[in-house]
Amino acid sequence: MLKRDPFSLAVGFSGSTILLFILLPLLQMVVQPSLPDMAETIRDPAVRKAIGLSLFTSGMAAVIALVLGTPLAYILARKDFWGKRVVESVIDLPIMIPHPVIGIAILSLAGRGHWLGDVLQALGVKLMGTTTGIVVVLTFVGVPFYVNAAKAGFEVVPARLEHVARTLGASRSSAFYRVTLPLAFRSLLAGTIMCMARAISEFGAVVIVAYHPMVAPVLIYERFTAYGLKYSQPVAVWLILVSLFLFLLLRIVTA
Amino acid sequence: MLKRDPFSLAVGFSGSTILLFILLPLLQMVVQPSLPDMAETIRDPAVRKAIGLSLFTSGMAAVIALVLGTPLAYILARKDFWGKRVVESVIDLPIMIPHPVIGIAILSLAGRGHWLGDVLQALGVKLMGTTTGIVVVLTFVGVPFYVNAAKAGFEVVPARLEHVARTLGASRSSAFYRVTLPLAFRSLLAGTIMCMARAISEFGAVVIVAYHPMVAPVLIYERFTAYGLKYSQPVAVWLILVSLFLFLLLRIVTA
Amino acid sequence: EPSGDVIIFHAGSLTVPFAKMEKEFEAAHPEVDILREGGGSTKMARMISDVGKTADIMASADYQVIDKSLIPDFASWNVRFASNQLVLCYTDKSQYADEITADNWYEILQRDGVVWGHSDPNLDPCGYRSLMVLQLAEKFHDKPGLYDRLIANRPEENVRPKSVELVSLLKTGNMDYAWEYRSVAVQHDLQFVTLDDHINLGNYKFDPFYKQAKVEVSGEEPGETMFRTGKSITYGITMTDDAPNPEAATAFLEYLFSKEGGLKVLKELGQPPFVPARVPSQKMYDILPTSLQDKVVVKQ
Amino acid sequence: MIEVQNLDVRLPGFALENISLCVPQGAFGALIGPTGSGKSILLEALAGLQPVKRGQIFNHRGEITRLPPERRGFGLVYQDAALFPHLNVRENLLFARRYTDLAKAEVVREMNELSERLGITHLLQRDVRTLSGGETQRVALVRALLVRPSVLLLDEPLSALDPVFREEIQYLLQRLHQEMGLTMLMVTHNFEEVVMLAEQVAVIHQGRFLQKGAVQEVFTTPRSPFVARFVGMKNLLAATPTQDGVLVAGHVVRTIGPGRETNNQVLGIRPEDVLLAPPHPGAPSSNAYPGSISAVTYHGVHCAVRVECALGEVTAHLSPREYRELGCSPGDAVTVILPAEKLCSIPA
Amino acid sequence: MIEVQNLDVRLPGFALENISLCVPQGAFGALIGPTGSGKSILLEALAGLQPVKRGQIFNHRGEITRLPPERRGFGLVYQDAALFPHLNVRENLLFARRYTDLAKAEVVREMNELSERLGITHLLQRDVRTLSGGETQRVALVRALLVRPSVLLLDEPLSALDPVFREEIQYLLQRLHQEMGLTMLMVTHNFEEVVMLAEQVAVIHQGRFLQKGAVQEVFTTPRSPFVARFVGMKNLLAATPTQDGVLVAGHVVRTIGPGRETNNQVLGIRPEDVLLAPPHPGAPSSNAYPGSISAVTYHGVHCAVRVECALGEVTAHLSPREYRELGCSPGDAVTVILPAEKLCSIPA
Ligand SMILES: [Mg+2]
Ligand SMILES: [Mg+2]
Ligand SMILES: [Mg+2]
Repeated sequence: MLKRDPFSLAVGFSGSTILLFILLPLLQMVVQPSLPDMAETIRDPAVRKAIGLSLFTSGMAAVIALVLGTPLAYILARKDFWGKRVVESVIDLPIMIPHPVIGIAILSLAGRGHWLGDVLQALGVKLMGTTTGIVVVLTFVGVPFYVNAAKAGFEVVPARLEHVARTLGASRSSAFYRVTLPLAFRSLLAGTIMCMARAISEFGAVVIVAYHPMVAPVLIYERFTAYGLKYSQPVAVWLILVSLFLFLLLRIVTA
Repeated sequence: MLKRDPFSLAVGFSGSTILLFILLPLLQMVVQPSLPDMAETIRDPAVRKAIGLSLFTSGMAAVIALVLGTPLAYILARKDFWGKRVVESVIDLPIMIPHPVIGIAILSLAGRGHWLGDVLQALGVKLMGTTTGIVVVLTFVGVPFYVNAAKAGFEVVPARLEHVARTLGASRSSAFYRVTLPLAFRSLLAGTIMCMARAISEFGAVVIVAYHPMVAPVLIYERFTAYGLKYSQPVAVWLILVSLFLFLLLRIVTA
Repeated sequence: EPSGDVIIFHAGSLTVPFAKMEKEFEAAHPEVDILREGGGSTKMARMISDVGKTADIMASADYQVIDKSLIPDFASWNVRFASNQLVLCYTDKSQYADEITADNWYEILQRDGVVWGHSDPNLDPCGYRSLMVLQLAEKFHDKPGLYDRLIANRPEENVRPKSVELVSLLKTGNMDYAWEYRSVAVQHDLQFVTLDDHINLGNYKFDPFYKQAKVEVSGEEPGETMFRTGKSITYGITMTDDAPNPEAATAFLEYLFSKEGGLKVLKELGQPPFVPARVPSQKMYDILPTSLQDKVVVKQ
Repeated sequence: MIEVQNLDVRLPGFALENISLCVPQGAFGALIGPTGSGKSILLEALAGLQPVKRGQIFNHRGEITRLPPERRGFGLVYQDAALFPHLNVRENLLFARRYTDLAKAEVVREMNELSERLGITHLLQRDVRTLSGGETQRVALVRALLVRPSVLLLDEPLSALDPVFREEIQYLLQRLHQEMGLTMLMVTHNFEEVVMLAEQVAVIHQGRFLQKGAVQEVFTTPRSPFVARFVGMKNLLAATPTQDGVLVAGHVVRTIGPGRETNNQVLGIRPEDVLLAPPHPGAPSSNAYPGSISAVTYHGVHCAVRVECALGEVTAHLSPREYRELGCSPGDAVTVILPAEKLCSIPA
Repeated sequence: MIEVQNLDVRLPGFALENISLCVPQGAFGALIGPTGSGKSILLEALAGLQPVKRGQIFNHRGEITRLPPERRGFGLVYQDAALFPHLNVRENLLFARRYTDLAKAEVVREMNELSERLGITHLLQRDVRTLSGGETQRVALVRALLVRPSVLLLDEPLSALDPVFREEIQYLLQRLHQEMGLTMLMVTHNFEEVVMLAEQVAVIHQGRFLQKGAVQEVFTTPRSPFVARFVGMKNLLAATPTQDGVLVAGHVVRTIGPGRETNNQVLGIRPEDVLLAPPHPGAPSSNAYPGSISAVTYHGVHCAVRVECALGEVTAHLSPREYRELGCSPGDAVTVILPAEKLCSIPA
């Protein structure tokens, strides 16, 4: 069907432009470092630690989004209620908040002198410069991705299936676990991956809350600004490869 | 239907936790600056310039995403082709690439010595430290949001309507402009807003490509790290307010 | 009449005075736009030397950074224009704020739950100078092992890339104490503990004592290291050899070195300027832009 | 049994109002109404799947208005069967096992028995997405029956089926009702299904009941033109009361039973009750009108013959054989006879 | 007219193979097949909306296999009408105006004329989302007719309609065909619609034509049990050839016309062709078998009577009147007569 009419030409042009626009810089990134550079980089414990921390914290963020976001996504998919539009807009807010502002806002809540900060401190929870703080930031930036994907997934499961399950004797939760969840599973997984992917990429909010321990994007930034391209690229490539591999694995394992 | 069964409790708990988690830091942000602070801040030409630049560059990114992304989104919504899954994954890539890496990757393409960089230089296009560079970065981070929203919008328009338009005499493009576009319009608008919102929030990639001219997130970061909360918060609040207002206006004007 | 953009990289601790200078200078020269980027001095110098970013002027919190990183490949001369000293900053909210004095600060910093920090010694002179202060305190107060005990109570996450960032952490209640330059403390209305001249790195007369402090910092590339030796705090500034806008940059430096201009601003904001500014040798004096020569003297 | 008293259901943009009905133990009730009239919502409200604003619902044990769906003892079969696509046929059928106290062996025995009876034994291991329309509905029926519901709620059980399968499921429902004595309540928009299956019917339109009663009664004496049209009483003629009957287009038509006093009325007769005869040369018999055939359409199982006569256009349904025996073609003269006992006065 | 030669269409997971058909100028053709048999895809391929892999399509002017849809001159009406929801009725109707050379006044005149004729003049300013099913279909028809198509392609035009509207649109299509001489090709899964409207029919299953021919021919002499069942020939009895006819369950059944030689055959008769008579005490007439009524179902316009007789179970469709005159109830004895001229031998 792709013939040489103006419509198809427009499609071909715009499609390839966008794909090239996304792929060219990344390919350039990936191709440039030499294999010895790559090997040396991954032997650097600081790099391994940063990539590990990135995976761990964004994974935690995704798990939190999964646990907290699933019921909310379900209700947004199933019910019409007053203020639903507002709730949906609030869920999307983290996407538009400038990243440094996210870090600043979370830090200013958690400090001594603020009631919430005092409560947290009393509970022994510290956000500044801690893994906890990183997870909180990453959850903040990642949660809209999970909720939106999960909502779309639940919307595709017909409410009638749950209704029938109820008339067959299932309680509300039982119907959810035995019918809705298995059917929406792939969307929830995709949402988790998107949430984790978004979290792994975050820099501006993290660098304010926690410079140390260093997540990979902070390490990459530091290496770039302090030493230049040559020392930051291999780290970036490793992070991208490791996370792509992980996402692929997740999809395959759960397929 | 929201009764006190365990299911509803879970929903209520998770929903309010997420909403509070998103809203509390932001409210804290918005409530803290005094009105005189706010007034003084917006009189600062640097602040006005940065917010203006943020709006302009992210607006440009959204327009570019709209122009280039619409045909691609349409094809992704309408056709099944070999490699479609790959194309969709590529479109989502910018979400998972660490923000500093995006900046680094774009810079390393545009640098002297690289064939593309030389071409750009010959054309007089400079990315480092220019508005052009910022727009390129923001387009990179924003384009998945537009394409995904537009694709979802096109998917909702039944192909049958286009088919009927064709049998009524419309060419492919005519059917697109007279049937598909008006029906998908709200989704395209929502996608544009999402793309612009995402672009406005970007920091890590921009700060690498262009510290100056300063977009608002960079200014906020600079003010926070150099002067502290008191001087960064009002800027953040102004940026958020201005962009919320703009998004609202866009929706109202085009409703 | 100078015009165009002037890109200035400067130490984070110079942010407030340089912002004020930018305002005054741009008012006098409306055709010029000063574009400042502040950060740890070491890092800013490396952005020129290693990353290849361009800047017209580089102002460092340690003149040695310019000597080591930029001269001779990226710059030719280095003018010393101000000094400073290190202080321990805190706020009302800080734990034990009502107890701390110049005599017990090192005990308080060892207490459980006290959060204190400094900037990254690898990126920011204020960072390695903070560590030098701790080493000198060990010697001055004759408390062997003090340095190690203090560092043991300062987890790595309390280290930030540039010293001024710590101000926000103090003010938001996320940190109790932070090492800053005195000028920064004054500029941000912080309370601070002033230390003895033996350890505050503010008095060049104590350079022999200061010399006992040695801090290991990262070198040219990740993994390599080198040592920084204690010395009184001296700020240096230079114009890069391939500055895109030397004319306007020179005009700004003229303003900065003038008694009624930049040096006055520094003084007002709590930082002791060298009046007039100095270069260490006649040879360097000779290669200065001629318009700067009458504002600078040769002094070791 | 199921009984509903003064039920109100309010949804965004739609409301059911003042619904009362009763399907006694072992009866087959039907709700008929056009698309969007609220019949499916009513069924879901009875099953506890839509919130009730006012009114009461009872099953044979007592009031159940506030009980959750899983404790009402009603089975529900949707138009599209709503089989669980992630489970195979057998797993679909055994879905409810977890919620009963019966031993697994007992449940499996019952499943095998019912599967045999409904002819799906050979499908047990199949992926439900590979089933045909008729097979899908039979699986849904077995699944619902296995929980031994006191009432089976059927939401347009035949609408989604091709005609070939439709008849098969129709027979099946009839057998289930007659042989197992199952109480059923079906919603549909097709009056043929009601005639075939149900004993009691209610006509619903825009969330309200327009008429209810025994199927034959509603079908022969609809109380409004809307109901008349909806139950297939195609011939509706504007009429005014007169001595001996009513006046239609200036002609007296003899009727039986209480004539309506109001001027605003409609005379109705089902097309299968209209008789056609060869043109009568002599004096017309009672309620016989000369006319001419304007159109004939062959519908497979019957012929629709439109006749233009003195009263207006009248449609008669004949079997193809009857039409053949009449020996007339479009354009030919013919006599239309409206048997007085089949005529029905309807307030307009 | 429309002619198709050896058409192949290949889509992911589905293929149409070797399709040939011809609908002459002014004729009414039909494609009938179960859900998923590929009939809608074929219609779209004819309209140029699905890529053709092999074969040719012609209209009255010549080959159009590679022409874009807008240059084929075919109108298309979908099951769900596919009105443009962002345009009102009038704007929907005038959508095509931009693509004609006619003056606006001329187009509007034609629109008014056709709207009048199809009874939608009062709807012109309405939002299309407020229309009823029948109104929607009529608007879609006018919209398609206004481009003066040489052939009108109808995709299940009646399926989405409630029975009340269905008959109305059925009549309308018949009138359009007869009065305007429009060439039409309709796809449907309902054989009643085919009987009523079409002249030629093709039965499609899994992307291939099983049988095509004149409607009466396909309906009375299906060439496979699948086609037989699909066109409503419910009575299918396994048979073997013998002298004088065929042998069914040990009984000789007399047939007319060429008996099939193969042992693997099925004897078919449409239920409306089966005759029922009161039990015959004397010698049985030709093809008459004693039996007893096992079930009767009333379908509104006809009664389906199932009779258990020596040949097996046979279903007869009678009009309610005929059934009444027969005077039998379930369980009663009855004589089944299979008129030899209605019997049909089908290869199994
Ligand atoms: Mg400026
Ligand atoms: Mg319904
Ligand atoms: Mg179809």
